Amino acid sequence: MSYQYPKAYSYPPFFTKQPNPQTWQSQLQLWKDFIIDWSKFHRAYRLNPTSDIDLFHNQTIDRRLSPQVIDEILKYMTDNGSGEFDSKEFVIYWKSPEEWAESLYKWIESTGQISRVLTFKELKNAPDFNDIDQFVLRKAIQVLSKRGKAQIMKVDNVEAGVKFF
Amino acid sequence: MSYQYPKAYSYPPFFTKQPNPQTWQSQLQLWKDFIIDWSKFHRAYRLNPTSDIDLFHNQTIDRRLSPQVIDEILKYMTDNGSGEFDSKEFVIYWKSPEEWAESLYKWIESTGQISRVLTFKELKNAPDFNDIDQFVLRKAIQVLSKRGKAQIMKVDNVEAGVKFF
Amino acid sequence: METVHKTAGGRPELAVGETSIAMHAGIALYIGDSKTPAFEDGRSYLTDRALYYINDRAALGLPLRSINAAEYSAGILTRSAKITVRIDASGKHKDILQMQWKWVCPICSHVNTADLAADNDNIDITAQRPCVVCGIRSPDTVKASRKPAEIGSTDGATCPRCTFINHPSMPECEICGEPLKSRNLAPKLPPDSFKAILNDQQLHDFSQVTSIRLSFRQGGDKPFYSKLQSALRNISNCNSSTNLATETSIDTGRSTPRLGIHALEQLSLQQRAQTSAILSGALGDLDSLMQHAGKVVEVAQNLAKQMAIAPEGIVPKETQERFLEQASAMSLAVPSSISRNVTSNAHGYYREIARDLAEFLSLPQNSLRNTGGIMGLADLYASYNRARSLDLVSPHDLLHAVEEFKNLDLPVSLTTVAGVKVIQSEADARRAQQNLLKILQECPGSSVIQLAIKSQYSTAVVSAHLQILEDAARVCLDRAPTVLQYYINEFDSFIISRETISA
Amino acid sequence: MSRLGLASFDKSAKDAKQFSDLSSSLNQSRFKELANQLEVFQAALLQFATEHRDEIRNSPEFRSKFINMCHTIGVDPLATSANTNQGGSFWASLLGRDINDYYFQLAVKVVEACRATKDKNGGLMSMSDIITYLGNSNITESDIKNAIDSLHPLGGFDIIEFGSKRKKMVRSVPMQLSNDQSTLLGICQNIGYLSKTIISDNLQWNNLRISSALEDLVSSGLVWIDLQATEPRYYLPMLF
Repeated sequence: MSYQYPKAYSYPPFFTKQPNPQTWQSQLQLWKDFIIDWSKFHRAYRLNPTSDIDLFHNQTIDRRLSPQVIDEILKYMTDNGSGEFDSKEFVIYWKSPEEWAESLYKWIESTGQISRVLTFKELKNAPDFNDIDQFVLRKAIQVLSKRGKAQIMKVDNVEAGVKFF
Repeated sequence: MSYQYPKAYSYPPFFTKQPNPQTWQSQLQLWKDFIIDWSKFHRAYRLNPTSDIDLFHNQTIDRRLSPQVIDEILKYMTDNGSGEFDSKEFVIYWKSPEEWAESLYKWIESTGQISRVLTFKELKNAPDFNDIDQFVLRKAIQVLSKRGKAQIMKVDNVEAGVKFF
Repeated sequence: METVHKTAGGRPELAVGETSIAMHAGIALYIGDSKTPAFEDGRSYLTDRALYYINDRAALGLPLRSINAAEYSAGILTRSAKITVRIDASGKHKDILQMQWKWVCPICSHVNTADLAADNDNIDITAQRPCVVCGIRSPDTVKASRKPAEIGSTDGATCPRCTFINHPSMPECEICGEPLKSRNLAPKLPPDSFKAILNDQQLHDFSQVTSIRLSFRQGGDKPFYSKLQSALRNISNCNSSTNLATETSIDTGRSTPRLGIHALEQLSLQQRAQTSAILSGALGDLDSLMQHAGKVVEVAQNLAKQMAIAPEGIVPKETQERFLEQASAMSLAVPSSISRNVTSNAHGYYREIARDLAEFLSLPQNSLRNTGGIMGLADLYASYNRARSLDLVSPHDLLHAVEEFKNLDLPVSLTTVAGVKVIQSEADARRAQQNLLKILQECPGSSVIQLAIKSQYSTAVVSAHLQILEDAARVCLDRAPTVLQYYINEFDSFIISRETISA
Repeated sequence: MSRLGLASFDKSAKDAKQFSDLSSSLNQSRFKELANQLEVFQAALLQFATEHRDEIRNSPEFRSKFINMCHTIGVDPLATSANTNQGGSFWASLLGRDINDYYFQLAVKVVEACRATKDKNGGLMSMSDIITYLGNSNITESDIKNAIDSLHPLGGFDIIEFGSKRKKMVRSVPMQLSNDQSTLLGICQNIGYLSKTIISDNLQWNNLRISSALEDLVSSGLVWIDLQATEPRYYLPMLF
């Protein structure tokens, strides 16, 4: 079943930064929702703003977003908590670290693995975690550790696994 | 020692005529003080409102006063006695004609030149009078003559000098 | 021929499932062959079950079953057309003649209907029930007036508890409700018109009447007669068939019990035919109904217009009040100058909504604080009705309710901002302005949209507050090349600092 | 729904004459007769509505015709809420509470639809977009019109038409559309977008007039701009 592009995607002005500040605000929001929707469908965790830009280029109507506008959109998404840069690449939180953390902890509880140490690889057995991006997984664990529900175990200063409480 | 611009000069709204009448009044006053302060520092007696407008243009914050607002400020200064138009140019009274008249008369008295006729050129020997603007000097003399302390002497209808009493 | 109850609207009260077929006005009713003054001018209604004759004095009904025949005689010169109806007076219908009486209470001008059971020999006027609205028993002779003081004080009934001098016929004290020792007022004879009938002994025991004649003074006799004939034919078919209780009303919820499968089929058949006829006819009916209505409403509005300029004296207060009440109940487009003195209970209702609104606004999630102390009436309407979800309030009523805020000294008032009607809470508005100043402190040179995003207020609310702050010289603006930006007003601080330097 | 021309009633010069006619004509009996007529009308309408209650409720076409009919004769069935403590307005009892609620509910939804899309369309939304946004098929344009008319006392919502197709747009933000702006929006509806050449070809306006009208449209958020065509193009907002 192929991805259903939103109507806005075939609306030429969608690819031009609108001068009217209010319109620009709603345009930013539309692009954020589109990017999240697209990456969720394709389970794409990362996006390189300079290379994979076919997302921002609609061949059929021959319109594309300029790099500066792409940056503004990604900055907006960062401020908005729907993604962040991991060095050159932009990680898209089509599912937020908090949500990942919650479903991870639920799985740990349900499988009675509290107070056991699990390697990062083993964590990928949690439902829907199989292709999880390392960066996102780490973010989820940070959320849990902040809540005192998890702790990264180090063996002679190398991360070995995670212990859950 | 370069001129110290007032804080207002780097305050963007300083360059926009404020709709609120009360704010506009204080804005006018600030511009008047600034112009006087600036010309006093540079001993600039004249200002051409159309050409030398870098005074009204702050490059660093890219703001400038519009010509109409400059006119309103100069009109305010005229009403306020801090300057007046001498045909196209605006003469700035960073020292008022009365002040000039007083220091001139004091010098005449101290140098015992009462009841002697002095040429305009000789008057420039008075302290601080060396670069005095002709228009301003004349205004000072008018002040004294009104007080009956000076009189312009004419020889076959050409102004020759000034006699002090 | 029996008398029937009239609805408030002056129409015969129909039995369940009875549908009206025809109605015509300007008809005189002859009892037997003789004219009666009481029935000089009235309206005749024909339904699938009975023939009615109604005017403002009486309401008579004749079941179609008891009609043997109906003859038509055309009008000649001055004599108007007539329909003579032969009645089977075999006594199958032993009725008690019940005359129904309508009287207008002179105190509160409420229209009351009183039943006067008058069986054959004596006329016993059961004690007239007091006026439904104001509780005054109203013998016609007493010229009542609101201010009891006017009538002789000895005459007034002083209340034992609060010594207030009540109107003599008041059952309990108007002020404190203490029951007054009600001097049993002898039941007075009903209004004079009724007496007229008694005098000229015209009053028959209707059950003996064998024929009546309807004289059509304003035409419409032929269609009425043909409908009467077809209605009589239906009744005779029904009599001959299995005496089926056909259920003709659409609202099946109230249908009478049906008899067997055969009945069911015929019923649904008839109903489908009925609904389709009605649906197509409905709009036709609607048009004709509305034409008639249009005229009436027009008259009402012309009168309302004249009343708008009538000096106080011309139209008595009560009648104006009653008219207003009727007009506003029908939400006639009464000129605003009149509807300003909306009747008191309307105010009560609006104050009810106003209190409910105030409660709604006091909830944290609805508080005006979230929207910067200002909310457009349309937005209030949407969110308030969203919360009510049932029994929604009309925009018109919401507006009146909001206008009541000032009477309930609620800290919310109705104002207009930038041409839009809004409600504003002074406290929240000031808080919002402080909030905006704080944001401008942190990021001077913000535009309206930036302020709107940071404060979560709408751009309209932000610009409204900026306008107020600007008028108060708290904020000043910078016309940057592309957009208008705002700053905390620091001019005065510049001036002060300048003086310190030059002093 | 404008009042029946009563607002234009002019109280000024002719009052004197009016008073003399009035006193003679306006007496107690005439008024009483009118009250009777009003009652007959109410009763007839009530009778009619009870007979056609289901049509009024179920068929949108009948419902809006009934309400428009009332408007033409200056009666506003939606003016009062159902449960006024005068025992419910005459109309509520006539039409049944769910009719009132239907229109008031619709008015609520229209307000919400316009608010939700305001940032994208500048507060001007076509009737058809509203119907799509509400996603309920049997809402007709005249239903929306009745709902908006009922919002009249609150101000802020009205219906404007432009373009050769007289497309109805709902305006939910106080804005003054200049003639130039409406003409351009009209053309935009027909052709799909605007550009300087299209305008000058069709309207022969000078450049200054064209650019200032276009700038106004952009600054009030009524059009979106596309800079990647041969020349800048201006599009009507879409229902995203």
